[in-house]
Amino acid sequence: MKIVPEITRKSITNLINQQERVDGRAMDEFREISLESGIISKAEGSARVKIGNTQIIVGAKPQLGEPFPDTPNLGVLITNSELLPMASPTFEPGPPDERSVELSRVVDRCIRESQMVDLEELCIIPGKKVWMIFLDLHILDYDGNLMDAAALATVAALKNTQIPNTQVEDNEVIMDQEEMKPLPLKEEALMCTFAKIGDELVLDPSLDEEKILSARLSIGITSSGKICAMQKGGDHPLTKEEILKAVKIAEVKTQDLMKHLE
Amino acid sequence: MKIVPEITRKSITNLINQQERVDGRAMDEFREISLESGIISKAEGSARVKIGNTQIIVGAKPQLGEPFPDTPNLGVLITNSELLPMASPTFEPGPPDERSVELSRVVDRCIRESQMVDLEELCIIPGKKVWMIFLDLHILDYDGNLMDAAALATVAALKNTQIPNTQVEDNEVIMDQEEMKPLPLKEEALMCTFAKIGDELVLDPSLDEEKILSARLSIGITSSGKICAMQKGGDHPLTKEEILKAVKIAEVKTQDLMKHLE
Amino acid sequence: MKIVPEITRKSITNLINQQERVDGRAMDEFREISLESGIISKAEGSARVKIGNTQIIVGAKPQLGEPFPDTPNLGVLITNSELLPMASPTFEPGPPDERSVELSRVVDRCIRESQMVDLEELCIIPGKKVWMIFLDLHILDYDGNLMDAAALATVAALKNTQIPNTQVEDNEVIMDQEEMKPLPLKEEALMCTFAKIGDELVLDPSLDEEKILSARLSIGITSSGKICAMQKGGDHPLTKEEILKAVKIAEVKTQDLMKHLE
Amino acid sequence: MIIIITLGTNVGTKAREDGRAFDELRNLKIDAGVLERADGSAYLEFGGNKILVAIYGPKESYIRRLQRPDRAVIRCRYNMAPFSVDDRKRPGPDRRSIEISKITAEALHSSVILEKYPRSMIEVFIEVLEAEGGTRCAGITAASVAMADAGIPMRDMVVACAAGKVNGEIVLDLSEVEDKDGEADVPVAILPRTGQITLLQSDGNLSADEFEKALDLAIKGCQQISEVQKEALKNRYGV
Amino acid sequence: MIIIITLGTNVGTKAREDGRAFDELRNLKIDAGVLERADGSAYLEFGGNKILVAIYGPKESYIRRLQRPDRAVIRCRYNMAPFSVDDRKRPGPDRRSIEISKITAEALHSSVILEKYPRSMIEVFIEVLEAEGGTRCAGITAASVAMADAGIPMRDMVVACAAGKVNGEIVLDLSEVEDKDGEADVPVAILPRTGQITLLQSDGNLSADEFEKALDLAIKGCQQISEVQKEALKNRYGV
Amino acid sequence: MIIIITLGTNVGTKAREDGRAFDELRNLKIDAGVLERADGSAYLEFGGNKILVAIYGPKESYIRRLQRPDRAVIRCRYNMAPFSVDDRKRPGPDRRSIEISKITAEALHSSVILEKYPRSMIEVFIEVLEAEGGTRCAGITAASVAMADAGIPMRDMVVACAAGKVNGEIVLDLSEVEDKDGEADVPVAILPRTGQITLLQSDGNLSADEFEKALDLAIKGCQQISEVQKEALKNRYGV
Repeated sequence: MKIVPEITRKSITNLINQQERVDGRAMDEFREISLESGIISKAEGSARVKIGNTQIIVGAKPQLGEPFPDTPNLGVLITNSELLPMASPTFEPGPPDERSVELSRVVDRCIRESQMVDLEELCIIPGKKVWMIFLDLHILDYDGNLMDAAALATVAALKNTQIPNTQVEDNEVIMDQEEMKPLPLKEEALMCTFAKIGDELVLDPSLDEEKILSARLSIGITSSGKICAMQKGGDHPLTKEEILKAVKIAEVKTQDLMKHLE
Repeated sequence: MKIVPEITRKSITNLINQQERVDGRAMDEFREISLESGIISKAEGSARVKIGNTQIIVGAKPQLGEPFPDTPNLGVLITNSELLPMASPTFEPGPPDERSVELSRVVDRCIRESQMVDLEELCIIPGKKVWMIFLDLHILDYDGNLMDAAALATVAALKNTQIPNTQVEDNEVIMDQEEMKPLPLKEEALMCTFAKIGDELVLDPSLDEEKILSARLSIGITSSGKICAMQKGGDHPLTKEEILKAVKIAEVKTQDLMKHLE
Repeated sequence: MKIVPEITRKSITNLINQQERVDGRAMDEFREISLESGIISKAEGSARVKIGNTQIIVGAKPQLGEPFPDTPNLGVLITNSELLPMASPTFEPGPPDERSVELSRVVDRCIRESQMVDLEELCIIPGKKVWMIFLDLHILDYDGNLMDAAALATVAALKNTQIPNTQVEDNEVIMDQEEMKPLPLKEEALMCTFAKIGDELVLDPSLDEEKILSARLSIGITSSGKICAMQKGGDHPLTKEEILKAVKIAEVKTQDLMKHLE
Repeated sequence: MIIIITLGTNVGTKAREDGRAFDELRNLKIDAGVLERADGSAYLEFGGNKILVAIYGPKESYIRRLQRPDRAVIRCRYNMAPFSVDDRKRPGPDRRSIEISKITAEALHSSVILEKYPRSMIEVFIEVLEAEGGTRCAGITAASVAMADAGIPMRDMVVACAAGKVNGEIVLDLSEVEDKDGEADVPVAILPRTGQITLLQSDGNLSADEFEKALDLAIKGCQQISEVQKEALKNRYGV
Repeated sequence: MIIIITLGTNVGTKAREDGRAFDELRNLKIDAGVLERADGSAYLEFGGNKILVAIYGPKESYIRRLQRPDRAVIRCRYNMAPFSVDDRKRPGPDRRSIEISKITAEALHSSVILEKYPRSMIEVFIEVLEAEGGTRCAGITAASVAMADAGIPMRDMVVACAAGKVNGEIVLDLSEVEDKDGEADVPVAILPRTGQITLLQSDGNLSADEFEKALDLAIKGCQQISEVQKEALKNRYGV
Repeated sequence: MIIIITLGTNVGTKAREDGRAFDELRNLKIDAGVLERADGSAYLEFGGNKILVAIYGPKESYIRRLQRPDRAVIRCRYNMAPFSVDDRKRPGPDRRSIEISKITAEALHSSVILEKYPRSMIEVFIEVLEAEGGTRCAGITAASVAMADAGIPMRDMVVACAAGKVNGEIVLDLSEVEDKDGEADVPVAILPRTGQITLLQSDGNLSADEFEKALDLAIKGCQQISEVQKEALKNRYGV
């Protein structure tokens, strides 16, 4: 468990209560962000995102499969994340722990609820064959705020994804690996995460800030400004006012973030 | 492991050697039994049984599936039990341990060998499609004698189970969820469990009695009086005479127990 | 972890540096080897091998299955080993550990690369139905050099394996359990394992020798003299000269070993 | 399926599938102290949901790396019975239950005076016996009652309820059908004394205004449910 | 399949598939001390069954929660080799082997003088190399011999044998075919000196009289097998 | 698929699929110190392979049974990203990665001055981000650079490279296609200062002469790669 020396906790908190951060950022400022798409040739879609020293690669791989029985006309998105032990001394090998599960489920909801991917277009034979898009979030270096980095990398990987053309003849799917087409996408959505420290909310918490936060709030917003996902974390409460304030900031900051996708 | 203070062990044992029990019951007397059927609307069959403070819910869910290769004309019963950590400080989350496995296997044998469920009637297309009945034994509160409570709750849930009508057209199964029919049942069978403590056998051991028993004997008997299952447990032996005596008592007590099913 | 008293280590090493071994063997001498084939009636192929006190049973079981997508015309070999806890106080129950995985994978490569089993002959309907041969290496007693014992037992079991005759009618496979035929085999291959102790290489290390070896080299050689598998183990290096010397000895010793298969 | 159109109290709202008003909760019943072995327990029925919660602890933490020198930790296991849903659920944790367990423990955290029990652990076992939409909120509500039943000192009793958007309307306490067919679901847990929020999720598409409306409605729902929690403890302990 | 009808010794009984009399055991062979590394071991062939047992211990218990302050505990692992049955068995424990491991440890318990080794553990590894009906009993019989071979002090040597009902007759020591097609199977283990019963199961339909008959027959079978156990130790140790 | 026949430098050899000479390595690039949290790290691109390695340690060994009283132990986890290969790989270890992890730890062992850190542990995490033949050798090569980047005292920097037989020729550094269609693959790791061999496998059919030729070629390849390793550290530390 994350134990932080009391003195560190106090000095970070005091600064923040004076509207200052250890690394000099404004309360609502992201660290430096870099994004590269198409970095893995064998993945039909991929992207690497760095926010500060946090580093994530997302790979997207389409695979033919069966639809879920209750949605026979929709393709399938499967989001999985690996908090690699290389990324942090606190990450351990093995099946995804609750942090990893929460990360991938929240990113999945953000993508899914924004209806970014046109799942109907991924249906090949209703009830029988659809495209399943596997999104693998590979966390390489953990220096705080995985959520926003993961959402950004996932959306970038989806925008970069090509799927083979398919034709159906006699109920058999013929897949043409030579003729690839982009994944059918509609809206975009990204996430902004806030940490409550002292009496303030700070955007894009660094690792040191995450260690001492009392509450966390991640907000997913679409390119058309809708709230498509939200997740509070942390052991302590937030007030309604704090939440509404965070939504306001996120509305602005998401549009900034989206520029990285262009 | 169950450690009981020596003084408790002695006082319970001494009482029993004088044909008395801590809670005032006779040697061959069950605690108070309650049974409610149909308590879970989403389960096609269900029942809750309390024997003393021991509490179990069994849910039955039919599902279409394939028969086993060596019994192509028979439906399938699958019995699973969960010793929920809520039921006792000694139960731990995770895959079923040996106690849980023994419980579900013995109850399964009792049901199966009594031929209570007409498995032939559960065959829809021989070798291809049969009904699989999943019996889930959910142990909620553990105060001794899970075996008899589990058998009673399982039989009650089976008696309460409805399965959809099916028709076969062109080798396709058409299932009519609106028209339900009761599970085809034949005999009934229940279990009586004895604990050897001191020199005596007591029926329906409470938790305190279970903790100090030297041997345990569970006997399954059908409505027509046949012995359909038996399982000795515990680290110490029984004599042949004790076993035959237990069978005699069980023959009578099972018929009493069956009244709860009416 | 294997901790050996320093005095044992020294005495074994000193002897070996004088070209002597504790049990009197020459540097390049196997312990006594015994081999029995067909010892398990229910297995379509089986063999028990003892090298010294090391004892292994291998069972071969054919099963109809699907080919791998990239080799639609080839049958499938699956090699699995169980370092049974009965065989050594250092073996634990549970999924195969790295020693077990290495053992089965190296033996598998030796068999596979020697092209001993004619996998094309195991194809029944290309892309749909092939024979899968399950090779289960059951380690019963571990007294050093599992690799060579496992390879010998596996090859003996394969030579002993019968598969049912199959016919294909209307795309259905008809299997005739009454008419069995031997597995189609081509070359044979066996393994010789060397341990580096002190400045020397010794063949067929005993358990005591294995515990103090600095490096291990296993070499698989076919009946026509080709090197078909090699695996270095151990924490310390070998020189090129040592490796080439081991190859030379293995070429001779493998031909000796093959006599046990006759 | 027949849609029952009830008029009655639905003044000023579109009809909901089960005839409730937009701000109406489903029937709710809570019993405290229903299990023998557990240190505390509660049983809750909420619409078609049936939920049982047991508390064990505070007790020595058997997982050393979870121990905290200055307080107790809360461990939660949310679990659905295989028979609790239409299609049998395979036993054991899945990704959904792992996430709900995590956020439930976080939602309860600030209500319990954990500092009283350094190095110890409080275990919360939530069993969904039957599920009909809103089980995570119902689990949290029941867990607080079970926690009180266990005699664990608390600052307040966390209570949870969802609001959401169905057929374009912001409504309280979504049923299973509404959750499935609706546009958004916003589960909320609060500390009723201060109104602070200890659990918040949002799933679906909402404008900022709609979100605020849903949040307000959920908080109102929480306050109503809070009364039923207190009633349950009164019934049990006559306090 | 051809049914072999042997007349010979089958006086007064219906013919059994393999020509045995109703009270006749299959061929039995036991060897003690067959493994190098184990502290004790035994190999048993019983009809078509081939079973190997190894004992490790008494040794320090590495599983602390299993330690008992006043005695040793017995841990048993019954395992079937993948090639021991007609259709390959997947490696690793299944529900059947978990149950058999439990009741085997219980069956052996009272024969061993466990009080001599507080806080320690005796491990029993039973490997079924080939199975042809009655492996759990055969495993217990072999385990006792292995336990003696390990030099562990014992009050008696547990011995096991099944009886059952086949074609309406109570018969001893069911073969695989008889177990499958028969009406009931009653595995029994006894302490031969006292006749006390340490393992008892019954699977199938029996009247109380039939059950008693089967129990008596199984006990007789056990006593015969007990002699072979002693012989095995005599062969090994010349006692 | 189009086979590109390049003539250029292929003097005296049959053409390889990618136009390389028989003794020619693929393009290689190594960067040291690429991760923030790890104690040491390296990123390597080798042909189409992309590999990231992180080192944690030396630190206290949390797995007691792996502790050695007189030295540190090396634990290695070789892992392929699900998206690193054509058909998505399921996350988690498989038999291949377990074997490679074992021999990688053994290959690195003798290069590190482990005696300096009794009872401690050095963890090596190798992530294959993209695989195109030869990942185990590339992983070892990168791991040595990461180990140096972590400041762990070393006797030498282990370096690895494969040779093999393709279309009847002994060639250096097989690509994915060559590995798949070729006759044999011989991965080798050496301590470049002494030429001693710390990893050796052979997979396929080779005569003794061919094997020796392949071994010599692989060692030459290792020596070339060793220079790139040193370069990477020089670029990072200016040494």
